[in-house]
Parts: sequence; structure tokens; C-alpha cells
Amino acid sequence: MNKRVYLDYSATTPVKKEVLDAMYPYFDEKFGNASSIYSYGREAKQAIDLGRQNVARLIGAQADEIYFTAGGSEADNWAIKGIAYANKEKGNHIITTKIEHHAVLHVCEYLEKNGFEVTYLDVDEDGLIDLEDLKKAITDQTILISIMFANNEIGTIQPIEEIGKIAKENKIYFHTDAVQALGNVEIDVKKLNIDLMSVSAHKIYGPKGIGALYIKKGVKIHSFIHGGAQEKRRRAGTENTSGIIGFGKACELALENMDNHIEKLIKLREKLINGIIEKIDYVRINGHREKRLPGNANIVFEFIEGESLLLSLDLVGIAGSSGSACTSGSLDPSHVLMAIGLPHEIAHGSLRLTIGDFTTEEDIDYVLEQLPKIVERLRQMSPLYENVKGGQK
Amino acid sequence: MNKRVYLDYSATTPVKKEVLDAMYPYFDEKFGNASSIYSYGREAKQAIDLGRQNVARLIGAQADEIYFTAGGSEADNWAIKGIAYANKEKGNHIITTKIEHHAVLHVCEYLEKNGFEVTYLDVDEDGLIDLEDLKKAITDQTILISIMFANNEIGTIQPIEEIGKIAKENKIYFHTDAVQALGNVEIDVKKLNIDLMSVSAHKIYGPKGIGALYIKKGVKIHSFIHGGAQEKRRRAGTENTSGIIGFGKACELALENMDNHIEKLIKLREKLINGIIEKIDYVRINGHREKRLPGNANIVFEFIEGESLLLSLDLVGIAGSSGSACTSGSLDPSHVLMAIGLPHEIAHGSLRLTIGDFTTEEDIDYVLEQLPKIVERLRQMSPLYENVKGGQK
Amino acid sequence: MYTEKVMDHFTNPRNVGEIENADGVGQVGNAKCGDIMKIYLKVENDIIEDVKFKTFGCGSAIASSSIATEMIKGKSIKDAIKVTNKAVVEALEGLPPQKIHCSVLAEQAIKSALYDYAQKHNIQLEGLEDFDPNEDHHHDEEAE
Amino acid sequence: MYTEKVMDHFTNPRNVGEIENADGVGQVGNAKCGDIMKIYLKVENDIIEDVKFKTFGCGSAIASSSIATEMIKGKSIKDAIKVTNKAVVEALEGLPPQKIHCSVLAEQAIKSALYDYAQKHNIQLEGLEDFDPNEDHHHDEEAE
Ligand SMILES: Cc1ncc(COP(=O)(O)O)c(C=O)c1O
Ligand SMILES: Cc1ncc(COP(=O)(O)O)c(C=O)c1O
Repeated sequence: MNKRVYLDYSATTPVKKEVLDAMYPYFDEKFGNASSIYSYGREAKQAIDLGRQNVARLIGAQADEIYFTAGGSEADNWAIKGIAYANKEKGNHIITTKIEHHAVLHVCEYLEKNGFEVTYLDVDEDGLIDLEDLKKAITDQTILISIMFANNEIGTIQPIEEIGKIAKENKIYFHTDAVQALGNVEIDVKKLNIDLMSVSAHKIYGPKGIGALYIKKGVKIHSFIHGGAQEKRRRAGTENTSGIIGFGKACELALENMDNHIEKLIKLREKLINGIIEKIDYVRINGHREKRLPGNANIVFEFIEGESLLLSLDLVGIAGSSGSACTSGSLDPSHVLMAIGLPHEIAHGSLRLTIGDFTTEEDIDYVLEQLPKIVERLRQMSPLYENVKGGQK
Repeated sequence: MNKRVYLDYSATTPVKKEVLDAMYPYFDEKFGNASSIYSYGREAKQAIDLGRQNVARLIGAQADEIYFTAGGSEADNWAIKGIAYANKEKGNHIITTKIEHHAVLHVCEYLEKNGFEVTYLDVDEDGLIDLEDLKKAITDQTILISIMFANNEIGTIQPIEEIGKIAKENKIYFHTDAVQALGNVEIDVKKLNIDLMSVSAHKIYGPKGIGALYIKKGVKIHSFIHGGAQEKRRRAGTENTSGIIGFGKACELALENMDNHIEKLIKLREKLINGIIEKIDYVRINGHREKRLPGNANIVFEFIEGESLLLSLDLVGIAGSSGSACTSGSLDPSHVLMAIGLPHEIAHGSLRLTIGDFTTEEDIDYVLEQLPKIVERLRQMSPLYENVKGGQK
Repeated sequence: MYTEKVMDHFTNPRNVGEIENADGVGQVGNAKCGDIMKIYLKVENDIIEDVKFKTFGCGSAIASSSIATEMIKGKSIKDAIKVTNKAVVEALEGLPPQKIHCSVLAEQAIKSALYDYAQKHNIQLEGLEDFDPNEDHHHDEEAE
Repeated sequence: MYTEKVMDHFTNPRNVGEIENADGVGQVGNAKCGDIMKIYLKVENDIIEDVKFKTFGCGSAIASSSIATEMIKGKSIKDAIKVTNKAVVEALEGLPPQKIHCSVLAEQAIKSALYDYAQKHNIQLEGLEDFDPNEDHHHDEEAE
């Protein structure tokens, strides 16, 4: 295999050179424990403060509202369990959607087994929730609304500002999983009335194993990892200094490049989607056509199954994904594609190609050259396609 | 400041060159998401498997009993909350000690507020628990014994094998926080009858932000971070590939060097302790004299306060700690020093110097040259010392 | 994730296609679960003279179908009936645990085609007495 | 963590020591809480002619004592009584939040020494009417 085209930026991104350069000194040279008072510790502390400011700036928060975690999943777990247990005297009802990431869904399911009630809102065929549904779902027991900013599979962006307004009017905490949105959409937590927000570094060219939870000042939440006094006593564990400085640098770059980044990604995405529609029959584009992440293309190729498509692409050096990365070991079709109403057999044939900062026009050309051949070959093998050609469809 | 002598290896360690070299490729070149099926993902998966084997080998576990976490604190939280909630039908009683790390103590306190009962065992003046106390504390409600392998402040090593035997005989899960013991003591989880064990990479020359929980096969435990299917569905979150490979490398080095490492550290520690006893009056050595971590020296200098001692040492380039690193922001004297029976005023004057692989004879000589001067200067300023000289003590 | 053998059969599947006026055709699995296998047989004198397949499914489903057709081509019906999913897995030099069901599907597809052949020719085949072509042999444990 | 001013007074503390036959001596804090300040005064004609201190405590406790002695040396008793903990913090160009209590201790140590002076000389000092030398002004919020 010679050419390698990576189109799975929503699964994870390479660490950018500038980010790595910022991180390196903190492994061996400036390795001190940030909680220590001596000079080794102070170096680390300063790096962490800087990282915190950079993350805060990208989302319009204050630095002391950023709490570092091990990633998006921990942030989601913390936000939801932390709010649930800290506010259970007020109520036991949580509202979320059917298309959340598993880091939200599985936490909600866990809470359901432990005395909480959860409403999972439906979405329409584009993946959007209905604001009226949300309003109707609210009861006097509702303590938390957790709705993702942008979906990791189909890219659809929710009406976050309106949701924030509804939450605020009803005095309910609003958490959003912005792991996919960060760096790809302008986010101002104050303007959007967001109380808690999960983010993760490795989706925006930062390192893996570091993320953050934004917690608005005054929000009543339990700690999730108890122990040492780090993160203002709210999240224990020796600070991952290099991770934090790297995350901060990635946020700084994202803020600087935001407009260019979005413009470039949309252009390549449209080229990809339009090329596919033009060259291949029986395809469907999933997710909202405009309200979507700039780099996300999610396409169903009828009559073929996603894994064999991915494998075939891999053999010609193209990396994509089918369903979300963390569930691709599973046999079930994606809960997101089910929720937007795709029949099972069609949901099995979905391909997610996500574009990032290192994607080129040539990469897209290469995909548009390879993909039609692969789809055709797999369809020729498929007993379902046979029926179509025979007019039985 | 010219000379810099780092004697706080128990707080954190620099990442070794070999470890860094192993990590680097996984930031940008081999950055794939380990859960993906394409070749980028497979590279990451292989690295993670290798890391897991290396960690397992150091502690005598099987690779599939190792679950990666964000560090020691998460591992402690997971072990204790996970066992508590998964076994609450069986009982609601947990046994631990008064000298655990806060990542254990604060979790226990949290559980006490949520329907669990916790016995905090006393320790003797050397920091050792009494096995008879442990046996007496067991009730038919006891579901977990959580006793640290080696103490982070005073270095005392508990009789883990005996504790494991007692736990096994009584069919109670046994968790040990081995964050400080890893790499510094031979550990064989099978021989020691350990069911769960917390470890952290940054204490053994690996990176910060990665640790692991050993969970023996068959142990009934809840997940702590819910979400994606990583870590056999038990710990969600995109795998921190570079962290895992780095942790694995650090474990590999620790295993190779164990004997030399221990011998060298003990030699330097004894030089340090004996030198201090010889040159300075009114000092006490805390912790058990033999059953202690090879690199740990914990000394009380009467009549002076720990922070001013640390600051003074820092000014001549020596980094030590007073109390444990993560609580050094606090005004209270260490709970560990209280538990071994030191009076408050004496506990305030403790200094922990911890030796590591990069410590030299010259470093110890330098400390033995500087420390007496500093202690004398601070004592001259102390109204408590005045009384001693005046014979009022 | 996959063995070289699986990848070989995935990238160069043997015996893909249809047989017109086949003596036996069997189809198992369903699109809902993500895999369908269809096997066509040409039988002469109790010998499987030709076999073709079409599969909608993952890489291991395609490889399982491909190797299964190789395993029965030229064999007697009696021997073909004896091909188990275990033999398919072994021939592929292993499958990941979550993909074992693909080999089960391949075994069932062969049986299903032979069953069809037996029905059409009104004969009884030893080893197929209990075979129910309409049973869903796929995802038995999962109970969707 | 500390300002340069704090570090300066910590490394080169002014007026360390004792005064024999001092006109006033005040001691506040206790070893249990980790800091004790003792201040000695030499007073002549209502002017603080000399002042010395001894402190057991952290860096900011030592710095607070040191700068407090500087702030009252040569001052009238009336002015010395007016030295607040806030003034001490400002003179040090700031203290970390968890160290503010050190400046409170310094203020109280001055007051305590002046109170002792007043007692010994049987006079009343304006501003010290409510002062209770035995009250523990330290860790008020913490209630150990
Ligand atoms: C005994 C002990 N347990 C737990 C921890 C917490 O580990 P981490 O900082 O990796 O979360 C530490 C160190 O800080 C420790 O010394
Ligand atoms: C929407 C969303 N939420 C949460 C996560 C989990 O983030 P992490 O892998 O950093 O734990 C991801 C990515 O995996 C995601 O896409």
C-alpha cells in the first residue's frame, strides 16, 4: 500500500507539530508535580494555568471554569453523574436524546438503574431534536438536560442556543457534549447559556488522554474522582502537565484558524459528497445538509455492508469509519442511524468520512477514484443488488 | 540558582529517555484510534496490547486483567466505588486505614454519606496496621478491604501477603493502592492474593495522566467511566496510546532494573538519613526503619515549620516535600503523621526527601551540606527553639 | 484483526456469482442483521460439480462464503454436509470471536442449498433430517 | 507562589531576635496550627524605638512578621495600633488566599505586644479596648 488517505478525523486527529513542541519539555525537563511549592512545581503550575486559559478562550469561558479530565468520556460521566447525585433532592429526571454518544447514553442507562428517570428525545430524519418535544418533556423533577452539540456520526448540529434558553427559563442545568463541535463551530458558553460542556483534546489535534469539563461558576455538582486537592479540589489526580499544555496549544491554534479551517473543510466535504452522488447510484447522505460539522460526510451505500466497505478502502489506503469508532467492534447497526429512521439493512451500509486540516484536494480525488470501483465490486457480490438489477426492488 | 537537586521522586518522576522514545511515534505518525479496524487503528491496537503485557508482567498479572485509567486516583476511585456499588446487596462495610492516600480516604468518606460504613484502622508509631485489628474489624457486611501497599509519606510497607490471606479466608475483596510500591517492591498479585490494585505511570518514570487498575478475573465490579467499548467495555474513552506504550516501557525498565534500583536507593537513603542524624539535633525519622520504600526518607526537624524549610531548600536548589504533594496547599498537618502519633506541632516540621534513579552521591552530599545550615537558621528564628535553649523543654 | 487467509479470501473471493438453473439454491441470514449468504449448486452424480455464492456482509462473511465454496467444490454431497462452521474457521486460520457467527452462516448456507437440492429431487439426505431452512441461525444468542 | 517582596522578607528577615527587658511582648498563634509569632517592643515616649520578632511558621508567616516590624519601627504607638492585616498584605505586594491568615497573625502580634505594654504601664490604649490577647485569632473560619 503506498498512498494513505486518512479520513477519520472525527475518530481522532494527529497531534500537530506546534502542539508536540509545546508538550515535549514537560516530559523530562520540566516534569515537576504542579502541586508542589518548589520551582519544579511552579514551572508545571504555570504551564497548566496557560493551558487552562487557552481552553477557556476557545469557548468563551473563564479560566477557573475549566476542569481537566482524562477525555470526553470522563467529562460526560462526571457532568451527568455529578449533577444527578448533587441535585437528587431537587428531582430525579434527566432529558437527553437518542443520538448521544455512548459516554452519555450508557451513563443515563446506569442512572436509570439507580433511581433516576431519563427521557430520550427523538430526532427527525436529519438528526435534529424538536424543541417542542423538549419543552413537553420537562417536569418539575427535571434537573438536567444533556444534549450533544454536534453528532459524531452524522454531523448534525443541534439548536444549542434555543435549548440553552429553554433550560435557563426552566432553571434546569444544561450540559452539552461538544467533543465534536470544539474547534469546528464557534462556541460561546455564556451566550449559549451552557452550564456544563465536555470537550476532548484528541479531536482537535491535541494528545489523547486529556479533555475538560467546563463547569459554570455556581453550578452544584459532586466530584467524580475524589482525592488530592487538584483542580480546586474537584478532580483529583496529579495533573497531566504535558497533556494540558498540549490541549491548550491545540485550542489556541483552533481559535486562530477557525474561519479558514471551517471554510476549507466545507469545501472539501462538498466536493466529496457531490462527487459521490454523481458517480454512485443508490446513495443517501445522512445528517442535516447545512447544520452539520464542516468535515463530516456520512453516506449510505445501499446493498453493501459497512465493514467490508471499510476493509476494501483500507486495502487501497483510505481510512474511514462505519458507525462510530468506539462501537465498530459491535454487530449492531448504529443507534444514531436507527434514530434518524434508516431501516436496519440500510444502516449497515453506512460510511463516515471525516475531513481534517491535513486533507488535500488530491485526497478527495483519490477517494472519488477508488470508492466507485469498490462499491461496484461489493455490490456485484451482494445478493441484494441482484434483486435490484432484476427489477425486484 | 545553579545546582538543582530533585528529591521528590515520590511526588513524580521525570519520563525516562527510553520511555519518551517509545511514545513519540504515537503522537503524530501512528496516531490512529485503537478501536478502528483500518491500519491506522491496528498500529495503535498493537501498541496498547504491548503496553498491557508490560504492565501485567511487572505485577504478575495476566494482560487481560489490566485496565488502563487516567492515573492512580481514578484507579482508586474506580476500585472502591465500583466494588461498593456492585456488591451492595452483599454488604455495606469497607475496611481501610487512617493513612491511605486521599484518593482512597475521600472516596470512603463519600461512600459513608451514601449508605456505606467504613472502618479506618489505626496504625502503630511505625505506620503498620495490626493484623488482629483487621480481623476484628471484619463483619458479615464487609465487602472490601482497601489497604495501601506502601505509604507515600512515610514509606512504610504493609504486610500485604498476610492481609491478602485474611481477605481470602473471609471471602472479601482486597484492593491495594500500590502507586508508590510499583517498581520499588517486588509485587506478585497472585501470590499476594490481591483482587484489585491501583498503579500510576508517573511515579515510575512514565508519563503523567496514565495509570491502571488490575482487576482479577471474576471480580464483580461496576464500570466507573461508562461509554464506548474500550478496555473490554469496562472503561470508556479513546485509548491514550502514547501514554499506554510509555507506561508499558516504564514497567519493562522497572522490571529489568528492580534489584539494582532498590539496592542503589537504599544505599543513598541510608547515607542521607545517617548524615542528617549525625549533623542535626532534635530530629526524628518517621516510618518503619526496615519495612519502607527504598527511596523514602521522612524526617521531622523539631521547632521549625515544614513550608519554610521547603522554601529555604528550594532557594538552594533542593526540591523536597512536606506532607504529600497534593495536599501541600493545605494548612493542616498530614493525616499520616497524625496517625503515627506525632503531636501537631511536630508534624508541622516534617520533610520528605525521596530518592530516585537519577540521584547521585553528590546530590546527597550537597543536601547534607545545606540542610544543617538551613535548619539552624530557621531554628534561630523560632520562638519554640528559644525555650529549648533556655532549658524549658 | 483478520488472518492473511481471511484477507486473501476477502480480496480475491473464489466462486462469486450465480448459477443459472442451479440444482440447489440456499439463502441464509437477513439484511437486518447485516449479513446474507446465498449459495448456488450444480450437482451431478451426487458430486458438487460447481458452486457459486453471493454475500452481503462483513469481510469475514465474504471470506467464509468464499472458502466454504472451495471446501465443497468437487466433493460428494455426503462430504459437503459434513462441513462444519469449525472447519470453516480452521480453514480461514481463525476468526475474531465476534465474527464466529459468519462461519456458522456459511455452514448453514451450504446445508440450505443442499436441502433445496434434496427437496427439488425429492430425496432424503442423511444429516439434514433436522435442518429447518427457515430458522434464523444467525445471532441466536442475541435475541434482538 | 509568593511575590518577590515576600521572598525578600523571608530570605532576609528584618528585626529577627529578642529584646531583653522588653517594654512589651506579645505572642499569638500556636504550634498546633503551625504558626507562632512573638514580638518584642522597646518603647520610649510613645514611640516604638525598637522591635524584634521570632516566628515559627511558613514562609509568609516569617515575611509577615518581618515586614510588620518594619512598619511599626519608629512609629508612634497610636500609628502602630492602626496597622491592619490588609496593610501588611499590601506591603508584601500580596499573599496567596490561603496565607492571608499570616497577615492577620502579624496584626494581632503587634496588638498583643502593645496590649502587654499597656498592661505593664497601666494605661489604656485607644483601639485596643476590645482586644483579647487570649483569643485565638488564627483559623477563625476553620474551627478545628
Ligand atoms: C499512594 C498514592 N495513591 C494514589 C496517588 C494518586 O495517583 P495519581 O496522581 O496518578 O492520580 C498517589 C500519588 O499522587 C499516591 O502516592
Ligand atoms: C460526541 C463524542 N462524545 C464523547 C466522546 C468521547 O471522547 P474521548 O474518546 O475523549 O473519551 C467522543 C469521541 O470518542 C465523541 O465523539
